Amino acid sequence: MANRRRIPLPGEEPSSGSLLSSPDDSPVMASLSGEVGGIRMESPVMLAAGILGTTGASLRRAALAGAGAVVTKSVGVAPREGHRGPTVVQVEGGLLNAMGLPNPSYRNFQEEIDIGRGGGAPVVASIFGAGAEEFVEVATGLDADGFELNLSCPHAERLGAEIGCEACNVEAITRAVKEEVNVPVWVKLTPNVADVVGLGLAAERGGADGVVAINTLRAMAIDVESGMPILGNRFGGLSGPAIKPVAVRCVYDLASALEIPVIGVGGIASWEDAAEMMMAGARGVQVGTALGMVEGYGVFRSIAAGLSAYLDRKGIGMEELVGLARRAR
Amino acid sequence: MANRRRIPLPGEEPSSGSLLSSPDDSPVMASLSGEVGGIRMESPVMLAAGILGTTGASLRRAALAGAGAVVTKSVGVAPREGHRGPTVVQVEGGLLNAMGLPNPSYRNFQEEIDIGRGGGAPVVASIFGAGAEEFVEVATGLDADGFELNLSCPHAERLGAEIGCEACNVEAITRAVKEEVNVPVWVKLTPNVADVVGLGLAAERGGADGVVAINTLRAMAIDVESGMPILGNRFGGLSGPAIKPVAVRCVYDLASALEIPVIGVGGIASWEDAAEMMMAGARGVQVGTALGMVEGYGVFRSIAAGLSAYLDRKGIGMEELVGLARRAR
Amino acid sequence: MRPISARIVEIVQETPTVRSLRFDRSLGPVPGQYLMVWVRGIDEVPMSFSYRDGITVQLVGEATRAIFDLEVGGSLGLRGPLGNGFTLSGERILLVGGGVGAAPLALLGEAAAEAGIEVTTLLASRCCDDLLFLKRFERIGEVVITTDDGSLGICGRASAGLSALQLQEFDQIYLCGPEPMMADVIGRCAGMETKIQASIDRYFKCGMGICGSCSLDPSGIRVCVEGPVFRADRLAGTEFGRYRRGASGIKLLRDG
Amino acid sequence: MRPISARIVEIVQETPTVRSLRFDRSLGPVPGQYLMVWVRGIDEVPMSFSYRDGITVQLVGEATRAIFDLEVGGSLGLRGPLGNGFTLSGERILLVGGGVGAAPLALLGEAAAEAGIEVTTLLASRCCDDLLFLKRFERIGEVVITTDDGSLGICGRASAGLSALQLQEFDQIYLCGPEPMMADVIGRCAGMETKIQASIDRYFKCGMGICGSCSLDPSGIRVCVEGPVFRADRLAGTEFGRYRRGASGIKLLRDG
Repeated sequence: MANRRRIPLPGEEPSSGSLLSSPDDSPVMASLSGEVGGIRMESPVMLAAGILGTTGASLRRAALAGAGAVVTKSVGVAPREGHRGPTVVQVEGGLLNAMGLPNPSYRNFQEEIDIGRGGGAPVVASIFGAGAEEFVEVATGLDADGFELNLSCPHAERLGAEIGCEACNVEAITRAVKEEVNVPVWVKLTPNVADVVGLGLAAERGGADGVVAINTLRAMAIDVESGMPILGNRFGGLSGPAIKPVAVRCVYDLASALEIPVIGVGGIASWEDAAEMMMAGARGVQVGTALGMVEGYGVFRSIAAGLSAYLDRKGIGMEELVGLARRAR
Repeated sequence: MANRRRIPLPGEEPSSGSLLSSPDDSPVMASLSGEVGGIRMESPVMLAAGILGTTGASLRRAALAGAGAVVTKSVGVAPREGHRGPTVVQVEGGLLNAMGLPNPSYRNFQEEIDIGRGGGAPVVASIFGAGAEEFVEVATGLDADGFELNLSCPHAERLGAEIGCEACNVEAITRAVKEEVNVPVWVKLTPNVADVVGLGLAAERGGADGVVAINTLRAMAIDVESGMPILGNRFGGLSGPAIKPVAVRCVYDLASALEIPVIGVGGIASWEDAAEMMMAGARGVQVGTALGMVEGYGVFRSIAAGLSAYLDRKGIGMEELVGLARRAR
Repeated sequence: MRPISARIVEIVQETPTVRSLRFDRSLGPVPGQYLMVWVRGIDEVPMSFSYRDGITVQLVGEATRAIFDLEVGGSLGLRGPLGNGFTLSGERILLVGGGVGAAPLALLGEAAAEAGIEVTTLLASRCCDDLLFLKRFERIGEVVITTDDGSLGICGRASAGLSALQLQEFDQIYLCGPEPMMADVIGRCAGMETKIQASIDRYFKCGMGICGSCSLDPSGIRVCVEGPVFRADRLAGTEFGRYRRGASGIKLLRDG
Repeated sequence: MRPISARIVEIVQETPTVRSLRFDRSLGPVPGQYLMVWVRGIDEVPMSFSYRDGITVQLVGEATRAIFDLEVGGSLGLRGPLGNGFTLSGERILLVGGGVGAAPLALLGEAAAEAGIEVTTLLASRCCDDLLFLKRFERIGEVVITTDDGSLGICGRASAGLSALQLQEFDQIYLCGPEPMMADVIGRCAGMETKIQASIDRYFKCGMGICGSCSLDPSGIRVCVEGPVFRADRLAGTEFGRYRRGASGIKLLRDG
């Protein structure tokens, strides 16, 4: 960071009054580039797993639209078509989805990663499996800039959160993948537990380069006219603004306890959301649902621009922003 | 129920097309009265714990406004002033609060219950404690129409969810209270666990007459301008529309596994919300946040009227409504 | 939003395998927009509007089978209107519809005729029994018919019908039908791509631009929210006419 | 909504224990409405607006101590305007303010004067040093002063000042001050209750009608959302003037 200054204390005047003006000694916009979970990126605002990343073209488009890194849709050992529809339904403050991990299997996915890399941002492959062996098979079968272990999908039987809610599984799977790949490995955690920090510590013990929090909340919506659960899978995961306060809390707790970086995800749609998550301790953020609910691909640039302007206005760098709420008393 | 008919299957025409008309053989509005968790009430729409029920006057007012039963603010062994402000902050789709269990202690609360009873609806005392002994002390120190054990408050150290997330504690405390009182005992469960059904089963084994789901979700909000957590307690519980899909899911799972009745709470603000919760399996519902966000005390009558009209239009009774989503295929 | 429950007030058997359903409410679509149709307990599938208050369904699989099983008085869950529809432009337009693809064009043509636009329709199908909405198209303008088996009109594919028309006369050409047919027509209208609007079809789950299934290679255009109607020049160089993806994301050979 | 961050642009020491803070923005209150003032890291407390863009604070405890510690350029988190304010009505009005309770009345009086209403003020305090906003009140009309110690104006409580006024002449009387003072004034205006509006004070946590702390016995009226301004006849028969509750809900004897 070019110019680092003390963050104004609560009640103190920020170093510059206007949102868009910069302090005199900081004529350029604050840089957002840096390393997040072992991966160098130009912006800490990434495309979240499960959103759009089915094809190389959409990964590339997100990267060209300003995503600092792009995470693929989760890929497993065999092709899956996913659940029947409806697979997504809009609810108060967010979306409920049960896609059911549709993917073409890792055997048909390297081409998509390679196309995605054409966007100029690192491509992180989200992978899932029924156990350590499958995770390793997928990870070693793909060449990506990093892996995100989906140990948290809330709506697939015997996959995702069903294994990811046990700390011992998290640790063993993380370690197994780490031993076989030489790129950073992140672990995406489920919030549907009493102790998300325990899972984060397990990931850390397993050698993870970062944790990603949070996946969706277990949820359900019922059609009042017919009494039918709306999702084809009956149950699904809640995402969007509704879960942001839950995500901020998880990130805060994880960042307080872990040595490895935390990446925040859950309801981020604006630069204020991103700043809040980073103040809670997130080194980077991922954006998902906002791509469908607000401005589409433009969300990456608008969040980054807002963050940059904020840092300029406060005269601080990213290091000061990250974890500010844990230091503020 | 006066007239019970087969619920129309999905895709079938309901027996009457208009929301407000009744079938010919049902000239009167469907009755909503019945027994919920061992307590007879005129409407299944209750005042939730923690909202307004600090004073007898507000309990009475809720009852006069049409609440089928009123649950008091949680009462413990000693007076508590609660956390510093802000104790509540509005977030996307709901409220985040950390009141901190303010209460005048049970020794100063019998008068409030007695005044509350003047509204004509049963008064259920929500009680909390640091362990079975304190729960018993409070329960035996109060004369109420029922007790709701708060084993789920997410923002009080060593109280609420900190003991309520362990099934063995839930069972032991429930049993201890049940042995000492001769009115129905409900257990309010925390959703901040991997397995809410396990907690519900523990309450059932302990002899509970019903479970209440859900309490708030652990959450947090940070002030972007200063980096300070907004709540005086830093952390709090998320309530309101944002958590309704999570609550519906918990109620569905609990109702599928438990013999005792489930009472649904979390984000209910309209009759459709109440119907959805009852279709998931709730025998009754509680309303809280909506009292602050929408229409105030009028919410009890508007929900009951909407439910009644819906039952009339479909030509079904409450028994058919409860758990409909579990039967619908 | 959540699906809205709509009651079926009329069912019309249009062809041996195609039925129209009219609902008790209009969702106010622009012609070319679609809706997600939830057949409760079965699946949710995208369908074009063929009426402001109706859809026209071809029997192709489980969800459409379940729709065919519904009777008047039955209901469906509807989510829409979604996507971007056709843009009316010019004084003389040509509609080119193949098979059940004629459905959204009938709604478009009626809107055009109401606006005083001269409408010509090229209606293509396998045989005369499968011609969809012939009367609706005849009511609003001239109709050229092609059938693969020659049972009515010109014998051959839609392209055979193009020869019977002066394409330069049309200010705008609107396509909907099987992808090979649309690709073929676009190919034969070289140089007119900016005057052609095509409603295209891709597998998708969400209808809100997030599942990614319908992203077109190589640009990543999302059919469900940026389409389903595109000007033909935007389709040039894309996967359109060459391949598509199935539910798992695996590429499938072009259909047809 | 979340608290809005407001910067302090001016601080005025009004009396030895009272300060006004002006912010860099107006929240557009109706006189008598309040806002929740978050002193970051300390507490959140309700305050009346004394200006459209400002508050007037008496040093009473930790939160107000922290507010006093702030300087120009410092900031507070604001949530508001909240509650129901005063309703202006009639052609001649009387304001009766005691101590720091004069704050919202100054804002009200200025709005009244602007609207062409004739304003008379009865300003009460312990001693002349504690008189709040005397100049603001003098600028908009006649002012009657009472001080407990007789250091200025009539010696005695506010009620002593009432004798100097022809109460029948006023179309509306507005009260804000210590509860015993307001209860006393209301008592001395028997029969005029429907013409009196009083801004009352109760402990509450939320400001949105859910914590229940401010529910008045016996009807359960919530001061934070149904008040803080009430017509005096609505206060008749309530706990007002007799007791209040503290943070735990325990009843406290009447203050003052």
